[in-house]
Amino acid sequence: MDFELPGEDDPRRQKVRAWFAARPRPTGRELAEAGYATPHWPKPWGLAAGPELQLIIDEEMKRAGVTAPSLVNPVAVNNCAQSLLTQGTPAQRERFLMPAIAAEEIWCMLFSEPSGGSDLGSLRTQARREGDHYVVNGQKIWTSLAHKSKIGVLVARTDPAAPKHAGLSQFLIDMDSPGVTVRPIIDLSGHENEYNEVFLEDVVVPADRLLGQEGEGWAISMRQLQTERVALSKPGAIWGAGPSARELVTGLAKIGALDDPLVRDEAASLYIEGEILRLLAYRSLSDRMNARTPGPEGAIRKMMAAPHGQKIVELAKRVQGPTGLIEGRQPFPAGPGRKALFDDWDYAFWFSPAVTLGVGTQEILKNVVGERMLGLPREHDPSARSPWNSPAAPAKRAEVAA
Amino acid sequence: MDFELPGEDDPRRQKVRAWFAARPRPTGRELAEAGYATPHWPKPWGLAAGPELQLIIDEEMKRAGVTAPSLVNPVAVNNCAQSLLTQGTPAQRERFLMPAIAAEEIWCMLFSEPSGGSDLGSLRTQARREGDHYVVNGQKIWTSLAHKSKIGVLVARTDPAAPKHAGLSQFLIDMDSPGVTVRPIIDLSGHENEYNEVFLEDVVVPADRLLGQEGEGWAISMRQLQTERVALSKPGAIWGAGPSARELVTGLAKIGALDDPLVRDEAASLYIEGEILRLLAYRSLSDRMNARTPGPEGAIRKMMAAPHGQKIVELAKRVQGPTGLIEGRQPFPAGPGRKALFDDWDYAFWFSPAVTLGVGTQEILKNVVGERMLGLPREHDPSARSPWNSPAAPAKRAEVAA
Amino acid sequence: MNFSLSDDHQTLKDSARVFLNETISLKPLLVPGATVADAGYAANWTGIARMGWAGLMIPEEYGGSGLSCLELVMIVEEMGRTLAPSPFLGTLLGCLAILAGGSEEQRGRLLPRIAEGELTLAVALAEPGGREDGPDTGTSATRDGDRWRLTGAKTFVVDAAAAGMLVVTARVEESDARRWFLIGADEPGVTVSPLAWRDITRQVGEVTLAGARGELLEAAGQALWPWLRDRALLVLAAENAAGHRHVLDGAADYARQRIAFGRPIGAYQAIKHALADMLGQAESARAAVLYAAWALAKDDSRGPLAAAMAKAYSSDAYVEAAQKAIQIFGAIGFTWEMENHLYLKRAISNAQLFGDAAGHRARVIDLALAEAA
Amino acid sequence: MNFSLSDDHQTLKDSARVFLNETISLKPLLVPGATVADAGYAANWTGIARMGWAGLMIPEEYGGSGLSCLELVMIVEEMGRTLAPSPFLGTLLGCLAILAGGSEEQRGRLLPRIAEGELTLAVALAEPGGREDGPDTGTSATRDGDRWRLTGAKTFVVDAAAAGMLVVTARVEESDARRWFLIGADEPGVTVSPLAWRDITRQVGEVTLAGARGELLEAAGQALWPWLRDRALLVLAAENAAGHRHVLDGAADYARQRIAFGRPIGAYQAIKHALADMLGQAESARAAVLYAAWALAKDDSRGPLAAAMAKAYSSDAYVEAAQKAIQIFGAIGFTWEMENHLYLKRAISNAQLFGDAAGHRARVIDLALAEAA
Repeated sequence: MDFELPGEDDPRRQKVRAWFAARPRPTGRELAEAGYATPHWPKPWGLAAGPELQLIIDEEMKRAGVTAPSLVNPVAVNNCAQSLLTQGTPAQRERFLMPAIAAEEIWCMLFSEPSGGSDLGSLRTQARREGDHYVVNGQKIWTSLAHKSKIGVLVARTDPAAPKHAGLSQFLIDMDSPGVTVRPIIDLSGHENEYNEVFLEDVVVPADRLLGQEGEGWAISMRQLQTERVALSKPGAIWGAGPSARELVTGLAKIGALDDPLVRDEAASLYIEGEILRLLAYRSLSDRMNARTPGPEGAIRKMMAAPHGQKIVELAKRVQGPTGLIEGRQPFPAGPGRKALFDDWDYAFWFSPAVTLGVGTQEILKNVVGERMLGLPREHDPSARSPWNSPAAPAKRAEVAA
Repeated sequence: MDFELPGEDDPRRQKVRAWFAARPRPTGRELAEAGYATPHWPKPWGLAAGPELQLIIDEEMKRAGVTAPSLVNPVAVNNCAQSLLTQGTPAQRERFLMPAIAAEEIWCMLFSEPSGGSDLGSLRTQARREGDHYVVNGQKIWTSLAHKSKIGVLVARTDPAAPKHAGLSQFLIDMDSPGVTVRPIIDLSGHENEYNEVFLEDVVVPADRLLGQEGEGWAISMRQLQTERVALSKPGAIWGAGPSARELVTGLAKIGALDDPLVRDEAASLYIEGEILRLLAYRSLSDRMNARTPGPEGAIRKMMAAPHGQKIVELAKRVQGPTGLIEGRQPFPAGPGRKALFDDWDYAFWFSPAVTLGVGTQEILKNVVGERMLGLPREHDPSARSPWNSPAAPAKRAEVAA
Repeated sequence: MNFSLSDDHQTLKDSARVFLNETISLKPLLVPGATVADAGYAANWTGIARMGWAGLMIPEEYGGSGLSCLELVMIVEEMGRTLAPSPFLGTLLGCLAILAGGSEEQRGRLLPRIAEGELTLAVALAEPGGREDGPDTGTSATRDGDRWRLTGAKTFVVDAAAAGMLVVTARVEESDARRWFLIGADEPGVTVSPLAWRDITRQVGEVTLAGARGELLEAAGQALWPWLRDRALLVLAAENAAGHRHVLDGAADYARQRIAFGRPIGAYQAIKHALADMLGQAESARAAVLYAAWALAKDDSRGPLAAAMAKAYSSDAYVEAAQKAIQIFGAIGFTWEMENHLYLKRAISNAQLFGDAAGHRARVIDLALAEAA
Repeated sequence: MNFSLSDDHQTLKDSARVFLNETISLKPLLVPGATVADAGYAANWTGIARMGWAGLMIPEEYGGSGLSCLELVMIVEEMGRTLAPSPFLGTLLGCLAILAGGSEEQRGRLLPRIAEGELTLAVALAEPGGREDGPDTGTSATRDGDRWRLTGAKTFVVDAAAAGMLVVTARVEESDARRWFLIGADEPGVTVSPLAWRDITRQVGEVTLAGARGELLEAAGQALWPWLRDRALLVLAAENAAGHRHVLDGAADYARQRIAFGRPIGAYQAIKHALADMLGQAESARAAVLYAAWALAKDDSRGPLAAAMAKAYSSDAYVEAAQKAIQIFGAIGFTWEMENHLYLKRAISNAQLFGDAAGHRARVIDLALAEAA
């Protein structure tokens, strides 16, 4: 057991650092071709890198001030494109992978629907096969990046007569196809374009855009949602993209707020939680390095990280007093060189309710932890087995116990 | 709206006070015959008193240092004996009521069973009719006062072929009958006799001890459990019998613990909660006085009062530091004249887990509040409808969703 | 002894409910870039004044209704439920300051105009980075004949930009005490600018005074601040409790209808128990508010404790409830086009105005010990 | 870089698990009036010493195994899981004090006897009403030839009544500093009496010294207390995390089997989510413990921070988990005859020994800011 990260003198690190020194402003294509966009993938896209090398590349990219393709095109790089390695045809890999990991074509996930919420399997968007293409009709919501995307990863119902999870298929659609309309959603902070609604009206999708087989859509989608990048991302607000507890404590110290014993105690609790979340991330990483079955840390970490981040920004905002109600006012003097959207404490606070509202809401995550990790009986879904389109399918009406 | 309680000069109060002045040590029988044991009952047992008079009698009895029959014989006076007013035969009323409210015959409730927990309706104790009597076999648990009781209020299954709630009946049994064995349960504080197990082996119960009709046992029992006395009992630990938040704050002040801002803040939260619980009790009382349908305060108060009391004793114990681990050490210097069992902070602390374990556990209470007050869909009980003794009855096996 | 609302109170509350249901619409705020002005801030005030609520607490001799804190709460609850944008709060607090701190002449001159709805007010207490309780070190008043000249900056001033007259606290050179002044909003040297306040159902601004001419509130002593504070706490607490109940009702309604995994989400214990807890806290907050209203109405010695308890409890509970409601609605509750965020922002704003919960809890202990002694 | 346990560590842990599963039975404690002596407190120690755990941290030159805090934690976790009554903790802390604070002669004289399991120890630090961190104002040491005479009272002394030798802190008249002394338990003037400690899996007592003869721990400077404290915190935290996991496993097992309203209670979200939270906290506590063990094992500067975090977090979490487990078991979990209460009492006892969570959190901030600087 050893908690030291790969050192400055690690030869792998020195090699990566030299590459970035030689190319101070690499294009996405250059990064992808060097294998730095998806280092854990096999060649030619990656380097078949283990977790340590991934970590080194991550750190060196940050050090060089280069924005990782995983940040520019997260849906492709972190979640969906890898499905082509296993499920895709050679032609699909050829057409989509390099532009995706080079972040030349941005991807978005057309998963959630207004009626579904966390019950993704009950989705209503349909893809009807007509000869050599499918015709898609439906509505998606909560689609990040839809307004910037060239490719949409669509889950749609191809067999309405099958039970809800069995009738789904996945497609890679062109977001500039006729019939695709993207409308920004304005969130409660007043920001737009973080999320979008996407309307799909008679959208024609060539049959060769089907990923895997018809009916595999649910399984493919679940794997994509559960994929986790190996990264020692700081455990902070907004899925790790926002302020961390370390930054909270430093900030509170700067403004003298830690003299208040109540604030000090809360800040200490959050600091400890933050450090523990970091340790849990380390352990997931190690398990992978040691080729062990990953322990429960991953699901548990997600379950704990979201409320942790919410509490960080909540304390910062509360300490600010009434001044915190004024739009854009930061609780702490800004540190040097921090400019990303979620480095803004004020915005992070108002955005923070969203982090427990994602595809896996907090309740679903706790079900998963309880059921998979502790073997507790599963929640009964009365709508899981009957044909999706059966008139009696309880997916469409309330089942209220007598 | 007026939050003042009936004053010192209220003529009703003066009358009651005079009675106690004339009888400094009244017997239970004297109290009962004066109507002071159950003032809200009709004559000859009570005074048909409204809430204000009940309150006055309550206060004056305390003031006179007289232990109320409701404290000596709570099961009879607070919960069960009133059922005889509506469901009992004249002979039953004649035989049982006066000795009960005079606290000459102590009663206990033979309701809970080891296998049932909060699912009281699934109970297994059976009463088989044989000519002019029933023969009872089974086991009860968590029976307060069983070791002191003359009368046991028994819920038993008379019709095993009926659905679980429909096959139950209620009896008044003699606790000194052959076949009744009482065994004390020692709780985690090391105390015994707070609760007992009661074993019932071929206990013969005369048929005239049946209360109401066969099959009415569930309805009668539920009414008994839901009955609430009109009382402005202090909102404290252990169902109001233990220390209150006011006493906590006074105690903490005495030992200087409020100088710690963390303790001060927690104590203030508890103080506020305690005052609010008192106000909610006032409101229930008023609703009754105004003959309005009682609002949701009753169920809500129960849901909030138990954790409130646990937090009171927990803070007191925590502030004590390691000294609090020594049996019998009190966190605060004792006030004058406090001697009841639950006035002992140390004991109240170790007893406190029990207050969320009663017949209505916290989870059940929250279901009740959510379903009855907010109209949320009821929890589905797959065992509620099939005959209790059907081999497929899910009461007997786990229903695990696939 | 009677802890229930009287029929008169219930009637008053019902009439407020009917009026506000007809008058208030939050829809115009649910489009991007909306401000408080879009929600009928000015027009609502006209209606409110017509209802007589501008003069609610003003004695009849000055043209008001002479009602007490209990009646006030009946109306404020309905405003808290509907978020009713209008200069009601600023005007009420200013009116109370004049009522309790004005000379006979000042009361006679100003109160009838307030009761008419003709004069709106705002109370300017906090200085930048500070709180409403002072110490006013950044605002000075110097004598200038029979008037005063005030210089300084005030912020978090509710309804500042709509006010015809400002009630301002300042330090007078020769004394350490807080003194109270009236300043016409159109006096030279007065600058009022709105703040980009997150709670867009409220108008909040800052005030700069550069030698602005004011008059002393003649009868305002050291008792005015705690007296006014307790009433401000009551009003905010009443808004909190009612807003809390409203978000609870909305969330419960949604939970009864929204289906997930074949069942209404309200059937799941995680949601059901959360709603049960919200209901417990809503009833608790309201009980605390009614008690405080009663105690302040009869100037009972328990009033300050009751007001502090009501504000501290109701603020924490409302913020939590508004957040939880968004979680129950799910992602849709996070959008600008749903009203959920307006309630969350009101809850957070109310939690910070006139002192936060932790500060009031610290006071509760002192007041409780004094009460017990 | 490798954040997983090595095979060696896992093997050590497995052997401890097997041994303790065979050796420890809590059954004798589940009858009324039982005390720690009934659970094989003395006999368990014989077995433990035979396993070589008495000399675990003692260098090989003194007859020990010379292992580090990491290996220690492997064993302590298993003791925490089984509650293993024995004088292990007192002896370990005393041994560490001698190891770090003894002269070469003292180490050579005492450590081999400790490693053999022949000499048991207890560390007497806190005074009545006080805490382990001092200030020892009630215990004085005065020179008497080449020895010292100690007078005073100590309490919360773990394993005091079983100890052959006491390690005692005291004030020396000419100095303000904490000094450390060794006193034979059978010296005249030493009185050890057991306390009626709620955690009956642990023996805790008080010690009175009336001019008792002692020897100075020669090399014990001001660094000894924080060094020893951090290791005590680690041991308690490791017990906490493992005990937490044990009560979780027991509660989850019960929740899978116990039927209410036609379903296993673990199917209800209220229970399921509570167990999920308990698991999250158990994994968190363990992660904090392993990190602290690693940092202390290599004398890393982050050790004190890591130890404080581990103790603060694991204590709060363990108490909460033990309480929740009782709630999940329902009324049966509240009886003396179930083991639940033993874990609750251990959790509360561990939370209070060597400083409570709030105290350590206050230190965490200072240590974290120092780390960041």
